Amino acid sequence: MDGYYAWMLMSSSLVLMMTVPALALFYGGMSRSKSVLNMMMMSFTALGVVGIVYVLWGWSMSYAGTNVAGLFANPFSAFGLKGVDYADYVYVAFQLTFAVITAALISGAIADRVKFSAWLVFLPLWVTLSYFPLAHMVWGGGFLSGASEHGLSATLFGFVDGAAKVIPQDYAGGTVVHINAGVAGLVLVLLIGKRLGFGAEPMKPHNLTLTMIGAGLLWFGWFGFNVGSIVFVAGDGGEKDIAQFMSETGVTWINTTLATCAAMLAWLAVERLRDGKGTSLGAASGVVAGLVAITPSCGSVDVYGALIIGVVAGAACAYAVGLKYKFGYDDSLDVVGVHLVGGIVGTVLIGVVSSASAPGGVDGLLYGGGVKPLVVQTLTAAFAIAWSAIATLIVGLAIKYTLGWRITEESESEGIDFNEHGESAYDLGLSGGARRAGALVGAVAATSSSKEEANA
Amino acid sequence: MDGYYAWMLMSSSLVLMMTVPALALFYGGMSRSKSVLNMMMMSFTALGVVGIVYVLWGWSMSYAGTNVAGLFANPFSAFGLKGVDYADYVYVAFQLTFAVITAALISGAIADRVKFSAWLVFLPLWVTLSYFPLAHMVWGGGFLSGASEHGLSATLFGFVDGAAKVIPQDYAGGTVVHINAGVAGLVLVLLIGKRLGFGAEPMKPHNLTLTMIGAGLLWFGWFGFNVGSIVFVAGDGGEKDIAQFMSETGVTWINTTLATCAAMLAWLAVERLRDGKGTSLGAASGVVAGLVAITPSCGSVDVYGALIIGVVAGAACAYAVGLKYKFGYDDSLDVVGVHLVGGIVGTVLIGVVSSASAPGGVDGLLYGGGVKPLVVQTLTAAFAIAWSAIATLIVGLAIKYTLGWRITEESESEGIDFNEHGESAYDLGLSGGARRAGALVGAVAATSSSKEEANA
Amino acid sequence: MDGYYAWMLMSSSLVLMMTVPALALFYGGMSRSKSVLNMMMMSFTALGVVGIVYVLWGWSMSYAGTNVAGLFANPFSAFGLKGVDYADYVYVAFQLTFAVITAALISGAIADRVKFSAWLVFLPLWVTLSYFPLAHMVWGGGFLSGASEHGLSATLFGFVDGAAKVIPQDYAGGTVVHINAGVAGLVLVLLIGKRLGFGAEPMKPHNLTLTMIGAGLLWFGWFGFNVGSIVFVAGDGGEKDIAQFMSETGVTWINTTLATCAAMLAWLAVERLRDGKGTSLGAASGVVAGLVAITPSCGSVDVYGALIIGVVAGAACAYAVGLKYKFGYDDSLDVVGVHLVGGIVGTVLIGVVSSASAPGGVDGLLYGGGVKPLVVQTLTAAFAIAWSAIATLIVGLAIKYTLGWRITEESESEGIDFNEHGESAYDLGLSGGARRAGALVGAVAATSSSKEEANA
Amino acid sequence: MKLITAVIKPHKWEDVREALETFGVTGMTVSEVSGYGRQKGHTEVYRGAEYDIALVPKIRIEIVVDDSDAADVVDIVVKTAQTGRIGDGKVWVAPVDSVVRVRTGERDEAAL
Amino acid sequence: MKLITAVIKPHKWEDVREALETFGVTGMTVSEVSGYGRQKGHTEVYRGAEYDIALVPKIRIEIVVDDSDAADVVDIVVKTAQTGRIGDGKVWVAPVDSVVRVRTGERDEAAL
Amino acid sequence: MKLITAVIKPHKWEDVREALETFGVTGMTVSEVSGYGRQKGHTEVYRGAEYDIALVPKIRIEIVVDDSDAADVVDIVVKTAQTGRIGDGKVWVAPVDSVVRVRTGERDEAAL
Ligand SMILES: Nc1ncnc2c1ncn2[C@@H]1O[C@H](COP(=O)(O)OP(=O)(O)O)[C@@H](O)[C@H]1O
Ligand SMILES: Nc1ncnc2c1ncn2[C@@H]1O[C@H](COP(=O)(O)OP(=O)(O)O)[C@@H](O)[C@H]1O
Ligand SMILES: Nc1ncnc2c1ncn2[C@@H]1O[C@H](COP(=O)(O)OP(=O)(O)O)[C@@H](O)[C@H]1O
Repeated sequence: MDGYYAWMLMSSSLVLMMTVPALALFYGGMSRSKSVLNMMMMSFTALGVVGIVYVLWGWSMSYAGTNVAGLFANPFSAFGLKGVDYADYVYVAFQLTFAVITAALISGAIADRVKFSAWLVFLPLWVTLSYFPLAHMVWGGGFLSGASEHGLSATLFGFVDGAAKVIPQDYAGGTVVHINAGVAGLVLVLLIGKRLGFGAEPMKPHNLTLTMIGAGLLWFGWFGFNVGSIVFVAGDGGEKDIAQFMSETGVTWINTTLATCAAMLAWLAVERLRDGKGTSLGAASGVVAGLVAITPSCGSVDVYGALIIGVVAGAACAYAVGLKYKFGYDDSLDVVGVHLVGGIVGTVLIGVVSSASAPGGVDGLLYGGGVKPLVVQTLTAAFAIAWSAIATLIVGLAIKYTLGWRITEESESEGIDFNEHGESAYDLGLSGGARRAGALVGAVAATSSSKEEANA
Repeated sequence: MDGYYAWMLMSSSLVLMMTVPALALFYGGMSRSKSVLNMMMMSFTALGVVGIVYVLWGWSMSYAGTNVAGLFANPFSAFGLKGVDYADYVYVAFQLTFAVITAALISGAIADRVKFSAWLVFLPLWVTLSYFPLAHMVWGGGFLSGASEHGLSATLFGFVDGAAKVIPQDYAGGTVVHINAGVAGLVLVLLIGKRLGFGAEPMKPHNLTLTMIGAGLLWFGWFGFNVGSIVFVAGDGGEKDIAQFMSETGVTWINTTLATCAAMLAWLAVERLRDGKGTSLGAASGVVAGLVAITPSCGSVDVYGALIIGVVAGAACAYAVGLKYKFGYDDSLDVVGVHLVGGIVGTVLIGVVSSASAPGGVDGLLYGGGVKPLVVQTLTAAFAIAWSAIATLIVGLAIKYTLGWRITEESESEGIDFNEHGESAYDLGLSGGARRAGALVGAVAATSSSKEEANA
Repeated sequence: MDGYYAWMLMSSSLVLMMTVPALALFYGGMSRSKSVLNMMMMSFTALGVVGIVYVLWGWSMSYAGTNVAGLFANPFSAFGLKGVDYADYVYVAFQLTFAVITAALISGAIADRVKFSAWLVFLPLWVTLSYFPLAHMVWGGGFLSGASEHGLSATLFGFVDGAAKVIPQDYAGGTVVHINAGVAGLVLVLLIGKRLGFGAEPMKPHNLTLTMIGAGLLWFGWFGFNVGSIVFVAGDGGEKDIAQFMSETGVTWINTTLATCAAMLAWLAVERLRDGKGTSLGAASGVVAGLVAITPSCGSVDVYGALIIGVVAGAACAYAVGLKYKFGYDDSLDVVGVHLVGGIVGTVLIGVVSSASAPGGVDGLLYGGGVKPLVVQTLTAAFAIAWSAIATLIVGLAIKYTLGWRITEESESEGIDFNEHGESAYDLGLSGGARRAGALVGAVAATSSSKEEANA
Repeated sequence: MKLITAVIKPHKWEDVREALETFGVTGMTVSEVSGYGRQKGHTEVYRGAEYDIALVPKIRIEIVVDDSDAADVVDIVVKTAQTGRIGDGKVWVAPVDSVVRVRTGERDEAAL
Repeated sequence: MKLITAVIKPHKWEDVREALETFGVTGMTVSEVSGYGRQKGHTEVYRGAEYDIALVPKIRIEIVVDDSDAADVVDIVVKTAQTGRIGDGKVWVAPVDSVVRVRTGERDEAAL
Repeated sequence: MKLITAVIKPHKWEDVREALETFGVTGMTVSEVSGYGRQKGHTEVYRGAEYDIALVPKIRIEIVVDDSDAADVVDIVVKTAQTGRIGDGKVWVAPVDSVVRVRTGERDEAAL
């Protein structure tokens, strides 16, 4: 199994790369030139903060600790990876990167207007209240998993020899990652309010080439995300596991790619029909929508199932991103429209197009599996939405009434990069900075005579 | 072999990354700021369309179907991967990414002037008529492979125990990918015509940093492309295969790197001698030229062979990119100059510098292997050129006289990004978009009072 | 072990990617818009030149040749990989990428002012006199390794059954790579002098998004750098090695991530306290500082050790980058402040926080290992500093009094991109280049009538 | 003819444009400029080096108008661009001998 | 002395420059600006949000000339920049008291 | 009132600003422009295609001043921006009827 192990090392690295720099680029390019750095910083610090928190108590609270009411595990039993076998560190690594990107995804909803300090405080609180518990419930044998006798599905449809009759399916994180991030984004937007001039001033992407790089690197990294999420049946690292590794991963790779291709084209088609032209932002958005939707289902559908999920997700999200203008919530970079909607589409459609012929699949509605899988998938999604909403509300309100979320109106209209980070992203003038020129103030004395010495 | 398998998962992901975002960046940076998005979109949609087509009938038509006259396989026998073993999905994945990038490479020749719709129609037709057949002929046991009794080489020099006496060599796609794309580019350019102002107006790269990122990521991805292209002698996944994997791949990695380094320096040297200065675009171009030329030969040469191929390719391409001005064909981003010329150099030079000491090599001219290998390599290249030219001509003409290829002259001089995609790539003004400001028209009503509510 | 082997293929590719494009981007973004291309070219050509030199005599001089006084190995015995087993090529590949990035790192210190030709001459000389010997001393069983009976540590504290009593620790290159590059940068800066207007004119980063991409990709690549640096105890590719691979790498991955997260936050904290605001450049710099410091120690500390090293490195470097203004040396992109300081912090702290509980660690001061490890680590660093300084001085002076290092003052103030490469990085005007417009001079005749023919 | 040059705060541009449109100004030429004045710029710190950014982004508008409209146009710009905070900008009026519409060659009043 | 300011379509810049060079204009100052006028801008749609881009890219040329040359220079610009399509731009002429060549301190005629 | 327009070499901007500040100029408007004149641009070569870059980057400064200050300001700019090498730039002076401070509506002298 050292081949599988090598793949896990690679997958963990790939998923870390999804947050930094991929997501930072995807979001940064869509923001305005006066706030791109703040946008990127939210992804960088999500990695900085959650990376540490995860090792301290995240792993313990998700997988290692003793189960508390099926909702989360004891955060202290494996605090700082106490007692965790070195051979399991790679799984800590892999799971760590998931927690990181989930938190980072949220930042897109609250672009341009949030105190950097508020974000830094939000991160550890949110992953602790929302992410770690949901990870435990879905993947840690908790309330939303098929392994728990008192779990949602078991309670509904029974439990036989150690597993729920109808196993809830979330291969790589439709609920834990995307629905969770999407809901959190929505709740924060409602708490924090709109950007100045939302809906009135132009707020177009300032650099679509960055967004395209980001989308491409996200796709690349997503192979680690989805294909790396294989769980072994035997689990003893023997022949059977190797055989499973050497076939299931091929399927998840292909499904991931197919759904993403389909979603890209579907989004472009919607734009063509609605707006007359397919855009590059649309292609990039479609890519992400497809990746999101296939995340929970990549192991449980065949090629046609993947195509269907991709098409539906691409089209649905392409429409969904318009809703914020209708209802007037400023989900700035469409975390709701893409991750919440895409996550729901992927999670629920499993109940319809999942196929027993796929490595990790049971027959869905379409394959005569009846309505039960659909019910389980839907209720699982619903529960995840509720949990995430409440957890985020608690954290969000706590910050709102202590630190406060918003920067001042002046700062916001001048640009958050200046005011929260004291920087500007670009200085492209060929006159070498003259346009935004300024004298160097700090510690100059010692070097004032530099011109003379230059060739010393 | 799960280690090899893990490498194939990685290689497939790397090669996909070569098209999106690497090639999109490499090309995008070289185009003008008014057409960068369209350029990138051609790579993105190449992945979107060909990715799906490949799974539907591409794999079947290349490898899985029953052979038709050694030219292609039955596209329907394994339609939608019907009957394909899950354990083989990884090979589908790997091959899929090759088809995608080959199609995407073509877009560089026809930058700035082609209807987006025409490109979307071109993609599936071209891969079906040109790529899948050539892949079958060269790698699918078809007419250009050493395994076919009625193949080119067998016919010329005989066939003994299951293989042509002189085995045609194309390790990773000199003919199928680079010559194929280069010829297609040339044919389309001649059909479609020049950009307005070609040779008169300045058409310099608008953002060389993108081109440098692209070149770097292409190099990175190319390790998947070349090193992943290993074919096993035993093929039973046993000791011998593992041993081959654990030695041959080291050689292809080193050869890929050496040739690329050499080509980069050779291109810079030519520029220094001819123009007085070595440029960054030259370095980036040399990198790609070297990667192209070593693609067919990375398994069949030793370190000196790799250096020779790199130097020749770098220098040859550096001169070749100037030809379009002499002969007046607007191969906008030098698909001909780099991929056709580089592909020929690499494919033909094998006949000279290939060495039996290399894992996959037979002795070439230089190593006393006589002229036969050279003849086989040359004729193989020639046949590939002819096939690709005819196939592209058919598709190109069909589109020319139906949809039509060109956008209007106004659109072209105004910029294809505006006119085909309704976007502009950059809005860098620190005044947050004011420079190209505009009122938000769509669905604003509901949010017009946003300023007041901002802090609600 | 083919899984481990697959990981080494991947690691080699990752580390190559660190130089091109990651480092090129990280440095390029920090330079001014009139010198970004030159900056990137220094990384590209470091790969081009050192890549070839390494295969010719670098490997031989570091590992393959017969030992000369423990300082370096015979460069000719394995010239051009003569006699090197194909199965070992992957190690050549991996080590090659280390030599490349070490040389490339130096370029940051001498930005904006150095003749491109001087850089091209510097590269092969410097790696030959400084890098290859140090690699031999530390990793090739030479004077600074624990395997040498006459080595530094053995001489000090004795040598029992084939190993020094106190084994010097440098897991992935704190001395060979970072201290080495940092010292070289400092020496060159002192030889070459300051940029015109250093300390007086503004020299702010021209495009921080590039720097952020670079930092992110460096992090990604660094997993290959650190995690790929595992050395096996048994070394026979048997069960024990596999077991070591499947546990030690998880630890190095986690430690690498933890230290980097901690350093990022530490740097931001220093900025917040000192300057009032945490910056994106600070986050990116902290990331690199953390990666540098954990490089030598990633295998010899536990999670708390990694956190300590990260925090110290982040804070120390954040202060160190200010020193150049105090002392008036123009270490333009802080190679000294980040790589020399970070490398020393990481190398020396091993003596304090290293723990026997870690896979590759012995107990340091903090774990009752006494002061000896600290002494060994410190003296090793000191020796590396001395060697690098002398070697660089020799090469630097040789070039200064032959070719000369500096471009003319006019060229420098106008911009090195124009004057050394004849290019400008950006042409973003939506008017398609008009702003910096110019008539196309070269070989136009044949195409002057292009407008008419455009639709031919 | 008069040439009215207005230097205003970027986020005021939209309002000004609308106001002028309503008044009947059919054309203007706009550019991104940097302003230096009482309104102080920012301080940026890069790796410990502090930069005093003296310049602040402004929008510069040029409008050629009939002598008769000059006063009104100036008032409109001043009224709509005003925030009352330092840095609101300046508007100046200068004489123009003649203006031509490139498309038609029409001159002066007819060219506007 | 007169200052001639011309706002033209970007792709016409090369032709205008050549024409002026031939006429004997030895120098000018050029900037990228945005134009607002009869020529309508584009509509861009980003994720369903439609933006009405009122401004179109233009090139702005400033030429200081002798009173005697003013008329000719204006005519040349108008002739060469003309496409006949809306948005060709404007040219205006304004009085200049004096001009100095920084390098030498020469004034007026001598400074051109 | 006079409008002084100066086109200078970018790396001279800092010096000019300081000099004007010392003299008492409290505000100006600055833009990045391209200059065309005796100073020849560069030649750039991209994949064998040679481009003759006719334009060189310049900084353009606009200063509205009292008639009484005009001469001094021009001299200061000329003195500080001078390198003696071709391409140092031009400074021209034009009449201004009136100037308004947007923030306060103050006019002319009071607006500066
Ligand atoms: N004398 C001047 N000439 C030209 N432009 C000026 C002048 N003084 C100020 N400006 C422009 O007006 C802007 C606002 O001026 P400032 O002094 O900052 O605030 P206020 O006008 O409210 O006193 C400046 O940024 C500059 O662009
Ligand atoms: N009154 C004006 N003052 C200054 N510039 C103007 C004015 N009217 C038009 N322009 C400039 O001239 C350009 C072309 O004018 P427009 O009305 O679009 O077309 P046309 O001049 O052909 O009628 C505009 O984009 C703008 O830059
Ligand atoms: N007639 C002119 N009108 C407007 N600007 C001019 C004129 N002539 C020169 N300039 C500006 O002055 C700059 C320097 O002029 P140039 O002829 O190159 O050098 P010099 O002024 O030293 O002779 C030019 O780049 C251009 O921006």
